[in-house]
Amino acid sequence: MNLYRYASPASFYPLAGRLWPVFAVIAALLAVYGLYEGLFVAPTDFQQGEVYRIVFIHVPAAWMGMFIYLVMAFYGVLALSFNTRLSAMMMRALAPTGMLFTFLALWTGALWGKPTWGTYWIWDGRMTSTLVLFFLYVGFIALTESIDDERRADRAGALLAIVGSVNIPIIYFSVTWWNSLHQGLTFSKSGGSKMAPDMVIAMVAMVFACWAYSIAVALVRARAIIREREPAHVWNGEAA
Amino acid sequence: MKNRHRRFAWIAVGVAVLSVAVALVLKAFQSNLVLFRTPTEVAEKKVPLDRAFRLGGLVQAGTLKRQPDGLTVRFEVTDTAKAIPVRYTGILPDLFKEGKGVVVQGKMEPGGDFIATEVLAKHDENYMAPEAAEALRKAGHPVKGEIFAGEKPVVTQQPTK
Amino acid sequence: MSSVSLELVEQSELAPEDGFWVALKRDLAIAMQNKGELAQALAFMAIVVSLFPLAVGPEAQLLKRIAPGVVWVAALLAALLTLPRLFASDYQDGTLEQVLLSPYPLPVLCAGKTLAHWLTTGLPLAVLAPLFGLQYGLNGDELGVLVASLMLGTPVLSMLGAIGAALTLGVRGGSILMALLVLPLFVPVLIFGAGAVEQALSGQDTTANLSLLGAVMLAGAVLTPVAIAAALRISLD
Amino acid sequence: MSSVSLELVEQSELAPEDGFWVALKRDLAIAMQNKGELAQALAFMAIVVSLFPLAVGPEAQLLKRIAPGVVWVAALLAALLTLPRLFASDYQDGTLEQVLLSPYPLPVLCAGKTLAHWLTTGLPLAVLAPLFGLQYGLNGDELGVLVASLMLGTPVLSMLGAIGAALTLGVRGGSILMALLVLPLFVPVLIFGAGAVEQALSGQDTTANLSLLGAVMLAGAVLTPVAIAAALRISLD
Amino acid sequence: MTTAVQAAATGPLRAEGLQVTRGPRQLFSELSFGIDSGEILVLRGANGTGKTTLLRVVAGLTQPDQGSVQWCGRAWGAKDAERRSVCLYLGHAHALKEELSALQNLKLALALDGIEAGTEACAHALDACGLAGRHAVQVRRLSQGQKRRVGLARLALSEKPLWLLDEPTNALDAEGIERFSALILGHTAKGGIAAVATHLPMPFQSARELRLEGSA
Amino acid sequence: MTTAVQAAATGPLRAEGLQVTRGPRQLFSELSFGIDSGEILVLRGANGTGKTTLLRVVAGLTQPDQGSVQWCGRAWGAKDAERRSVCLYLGHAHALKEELSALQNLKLALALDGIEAGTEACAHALDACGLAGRHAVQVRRLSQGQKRRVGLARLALSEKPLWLLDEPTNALDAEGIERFSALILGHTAKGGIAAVATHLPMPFQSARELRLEGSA
Ligand code: HEM
Ligand SMILES: Nc1ncnc2c1ncn2[C@@H]1O[C@H](COP(=O)(O)OP(=O)(O)OP(=O)(O)O)[C@@H](O)[C@H]1O
Ligand SMILES: Nc1ncnc2c1ncn2[C@@H]1O[C@H](COP(=O)(O)OP(=O)(O)OP(=O)(O)O)[C@@H](O)[C@H]1O
Ligand SMILES: [Mg+2]
Ligand SMILES: [Mg+2]
Repeated sequence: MNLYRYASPASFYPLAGRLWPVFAVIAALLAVYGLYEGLFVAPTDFQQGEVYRIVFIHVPAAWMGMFIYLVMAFYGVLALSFNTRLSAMMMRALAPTGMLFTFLALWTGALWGKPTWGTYWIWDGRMTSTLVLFFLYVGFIALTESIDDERRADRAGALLAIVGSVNIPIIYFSVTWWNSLHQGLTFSKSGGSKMAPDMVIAMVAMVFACWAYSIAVALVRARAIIREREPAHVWNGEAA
Repeated sequence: MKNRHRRFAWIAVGVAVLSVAVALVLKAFQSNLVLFRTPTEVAEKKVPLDRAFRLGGLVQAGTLKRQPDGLTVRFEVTDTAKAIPVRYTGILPDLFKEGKGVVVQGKMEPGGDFIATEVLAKHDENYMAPEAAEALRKAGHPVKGEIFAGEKPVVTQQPTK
Repeated sequence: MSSVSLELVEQSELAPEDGFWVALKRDLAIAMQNKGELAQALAFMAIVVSLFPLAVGPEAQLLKRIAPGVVWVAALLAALLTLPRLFASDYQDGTLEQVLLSPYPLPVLCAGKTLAHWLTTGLPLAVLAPLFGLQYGLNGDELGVLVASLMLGTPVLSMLGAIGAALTLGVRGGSILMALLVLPLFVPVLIFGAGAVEQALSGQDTTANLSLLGAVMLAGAVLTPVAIAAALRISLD
Repeated sequence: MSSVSLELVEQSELAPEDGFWVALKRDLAIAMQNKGELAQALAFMAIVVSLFPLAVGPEAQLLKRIAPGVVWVAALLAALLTLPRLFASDYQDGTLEQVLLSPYPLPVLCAGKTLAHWLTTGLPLAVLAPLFGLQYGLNGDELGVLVASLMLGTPVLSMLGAIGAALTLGVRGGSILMALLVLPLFVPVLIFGAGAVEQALSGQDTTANLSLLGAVMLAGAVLTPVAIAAALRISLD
Repeated sequence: MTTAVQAAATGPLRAEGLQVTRGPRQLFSELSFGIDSGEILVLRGANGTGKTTLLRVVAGLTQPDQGSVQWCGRAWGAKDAERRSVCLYLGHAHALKEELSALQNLKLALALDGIEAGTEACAHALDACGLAGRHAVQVRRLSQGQKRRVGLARLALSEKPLWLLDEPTNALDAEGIERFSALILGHTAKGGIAAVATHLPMPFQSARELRLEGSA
Repeated sequence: MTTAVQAAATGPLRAEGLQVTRGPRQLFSELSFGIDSGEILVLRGANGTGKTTLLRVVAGLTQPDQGSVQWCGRAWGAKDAERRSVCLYLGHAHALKEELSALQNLKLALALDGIEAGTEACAHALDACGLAGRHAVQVRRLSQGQKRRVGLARLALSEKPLWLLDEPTNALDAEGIERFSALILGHTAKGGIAAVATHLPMPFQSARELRLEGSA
């Protein structure tokens, strides 16, 4: 099978149509399992007690917020260098989800901070750079929505995504570069996980749930974009 | 040919400038880019003592005392080398405990006390069930404590019985 | 007049670097034409800096405390206000197309234009910053750090701002959209810049913040011209 | 098609007031075309308001202390940044000439345009100001006064700003020149507006400042349209 | 500095003793002419002789040093309301909002002229001016000639008696010029007046010419 | 969508299989042509058929969906340095800084093209293009035709071999058109190439025509 075939909107459209329900179902199942594991099965934490359970939403959301931006930048590189229509569409289809997750990370983080640290917000490196990430998403969406020539909007968005991606390593490493109020890395390559295994299970389930959700939503949005921009392909695709 | 040489020269200049930039970043991370200062820095007067700043460290075990009014507390913040006495009136975060990380904001009093206006608890990146933590402790592997920028990890001191 | 050669490039004597000077001189000439232009960025900064004591009240300690923040935010806003003129007028009158068709490499031309922008906005601000600092009661050393931080930081504002300005060309509500795109990118500069001054105020070592600013500036000088050029090409297509 | 009458005016059925709605609807239609425009002024304000804690440091008391000043200065800058679009694009594409040649009275048209500007910038800011105030730890009553002061004050910013925008049309570096012209006029608004919120913070009576703001706004509503119209005529000659 | 053809000083529109100086240069002085109902006056003259300036003086967008413009015997003041309900001026600039569609632009322009035109009527006028199928495209995307044609559609729906047109056929193709010709002849047939500045041959015979002869 | 005259596919400039889509509309496809050294190609076609777009594609300002533009046998990339030292594009916009004088503008434009022209030479070119005595006037004050003439002066001093001109005679008077004619004939006599999009009769016989015929 030729994979490149699916790089064209015409063949992608039906494929995405078949795939998104699969991912949606996976997301739902994993989320139910992960939340059950996380909220009811995983043990209480020895220092934070019950509030630590926000971790099962906070961390997946924060990771997705950062990861989706990187994926957008990657698609942006493809769109700029190979002029592929589909990667630009995927880039724009991902942005709202990324913004949502970043917002969730900020929000759950703030909610979590009050009982644990004693404050909702403090301008430390990680929180500030996460806020910047959120504004970058807002800027990306505002820019691409304000330009009504689709091709130009795609390319401008791609450039912004690439330039903005310098922020991602800053978010990630901020806790090790600067001393911060935010905790250090629980999951790191060198040290493995500093979380009890029964907590990790729930966490992994939630992370994959968020992945599957992001993919499903991105596919649905990409289909909507194709429908809007290239109605001819939709028809061909459905017929095929 | 000539053009290619020229381009090469410019790329070389670009790379050189970028490496200077990297060197500067590394240099910066060796100095004091901090959200909070350590008790050692305070003791060595590297911190402006006449204005508000943040002080971070561990709550020295056995130093937490409630004042008669029930709201004011006194404790010492330590980085295991030096300790600074802190006074605070207000509600403490739940995670505030002896031997745990804390970040306090406030000002030094002429008397040498740090008057805190805000107390933030700083916890670490370990998550486990209380029984597991207890088991670890019993086995003689204390749970690793706080890590402060630019310093070696500090091991939480066991509360003296 | 010499005869037109169809194989121009092989014989071309143009040094690509010259494009930098051409663009720089061009934009400076245009700026000089309007004698007020230099003065305007300064005057804007002066007004913002003077507004704060009005809005916040005249307490000397408080003012000194917020001085680094106010001066830096003002510099940042002055950059924002002047950035639209970097490309917008060239875009409207069609000269930007000519810039894109110049035989000089576009990134080199963009670098020249960006430097011209800094020379007419950031540099005068940095040089005259002591005047603003004095209003807030800063003294000798502190003023020195203020100037140094602005000298290192304002070029970054011009460089990052140029990307935003190029991306939003011809988009309605462009100037505010540009602000929206560019402000998050300005945040680190603001933090390091104001941070350095604040450290100076409290008598601490300022090298960390200043060297970070310097690093960002150097990296920007190498990398941003390419991004600006790409943004211009996108906007003109 | 009816035959053209050479004595149109005598029979004209145009109500001069209608010009107000024509101009208002026109500018709102143009603003709506760009869905993001409303959101942009807000987002700008949100970012400026978030920048200050970065630049000044996170002390809660200090932040509360400077909150009125910061929110008001941010509102003022949001107005400044959006003002150029009030006339500049109309000027460049030639529609401003058509506005001057409209049978409706120019001051009435200007009033409509100014209201449209306020509806798309000042009003959303005032409505969402509580969100910004919360970041700085303001509470119920204080937020109420903040909203009231912005509701009364931002229209004045639009009205005075329109005069500046009209005067600086077609002048190079116009947006910053406009800022210079207009900022001094904004100062009283800033003082009354921030003053009211500050009084609220310290639990004092705010009616004096608020009624001054109201007075300025009413006077502006009556007088500025004529000034704006005159400025436009001067700029287009 | 002088006018070759001193047009008959009668008719509803009369200019008397107009003088305009630009910088060190007197573009024209003692310029008087009149245009009759149903008449077209074509302004000609080399580049820079003052055709555009003259049209703007009549529209009231530029103040002359001396002289006056009269309508049905009354001299027009600078802010005269009557002038504004009489003059329709189309200049070099297209007077279109680039980010709006042709249809939206047309409606807005008419509303500003005090004319309530339904979507139907506007769409019909655009179709007639060769923009069928382009009503909803942003004007930014239209070609130079298509932008001009939106202006033609505005002329078609206008009710103002005096048209002041600056090089209206620039960028129009042959079909567009024909369309323009039909419009302006229809206008004058109903008793309207037009002054047209141009360098191109005009597609109607009936016009009188006013030739401006600038000093070098 | 098709081209009436498929120009001979030889010569230093060759376009092959160009296709451009704008919105739902395919402006042209499979468009191939070539221009020989010393030749002028006149682009004709109704409003909106894609003449301007085609010129911009050749200049590299717009990316075609398909096809390539070649120079002396090498296909030009999007950012090709050679393309930029070959093409001189004059569009609808005058590409002048309104607040600078004609002389300053001319010098800046030439500097950007990599040409060092002295004040003498520039002033001379402006004089020849009918702007004598107007060198120092801000371009904002110049008439429409005079602005165009600054562009002519730039052509006169240019050394680029390929001229891409979009309706260059718009707003020019008879004398200006003659001047333009002399310039372009001089250019081709030296072996230069020109592509001119226009609706007007051109003042030279020798040209080949490429007619774009748009879909409605
Ligand atoms: C508004 C405040 C907060 C923000 C913006 C924020 C942001 C983030 C971000 C961006 C990450 C992902 C970084 C990475 O790649 O590791 C993260 C991870 C994490 N956050 Fe937060 N956070 C906030 C508050 C909190 C609080 C209050 C806690 C706990 C008390 C917390 C616990 C964690 C944990 C456990 C991780 C995973 C660490 C790891 O990667 O190993 N966060 N946070
Ligand atoms: N400050 C000045 N100094 C010298 N001349 C000036 C000045 N301002 C304007 N002018 C001249 O005024 C004239 C304006 O002419 P106008 O635009 O009315 O010409 P036009 O007849 O419409 O020409 P065209 O056919 O080119 O459109 C120009 O010749 C211009 O050079
Ligand atoms: N989004 C879009 N939807 C529909 N049509 C579009 C869109 N964008 C551009 N077009 C069309 O593309 C064409 C652009 O043509 P171009 O400007 O090249 O024409 P031209 O031949 O130069 O015409 P003119 O003689 O008027 O200058 C126009 O017909 C325009 O309507
Ligand atoms: Mg003219
Ligand atoms: Mg064209």
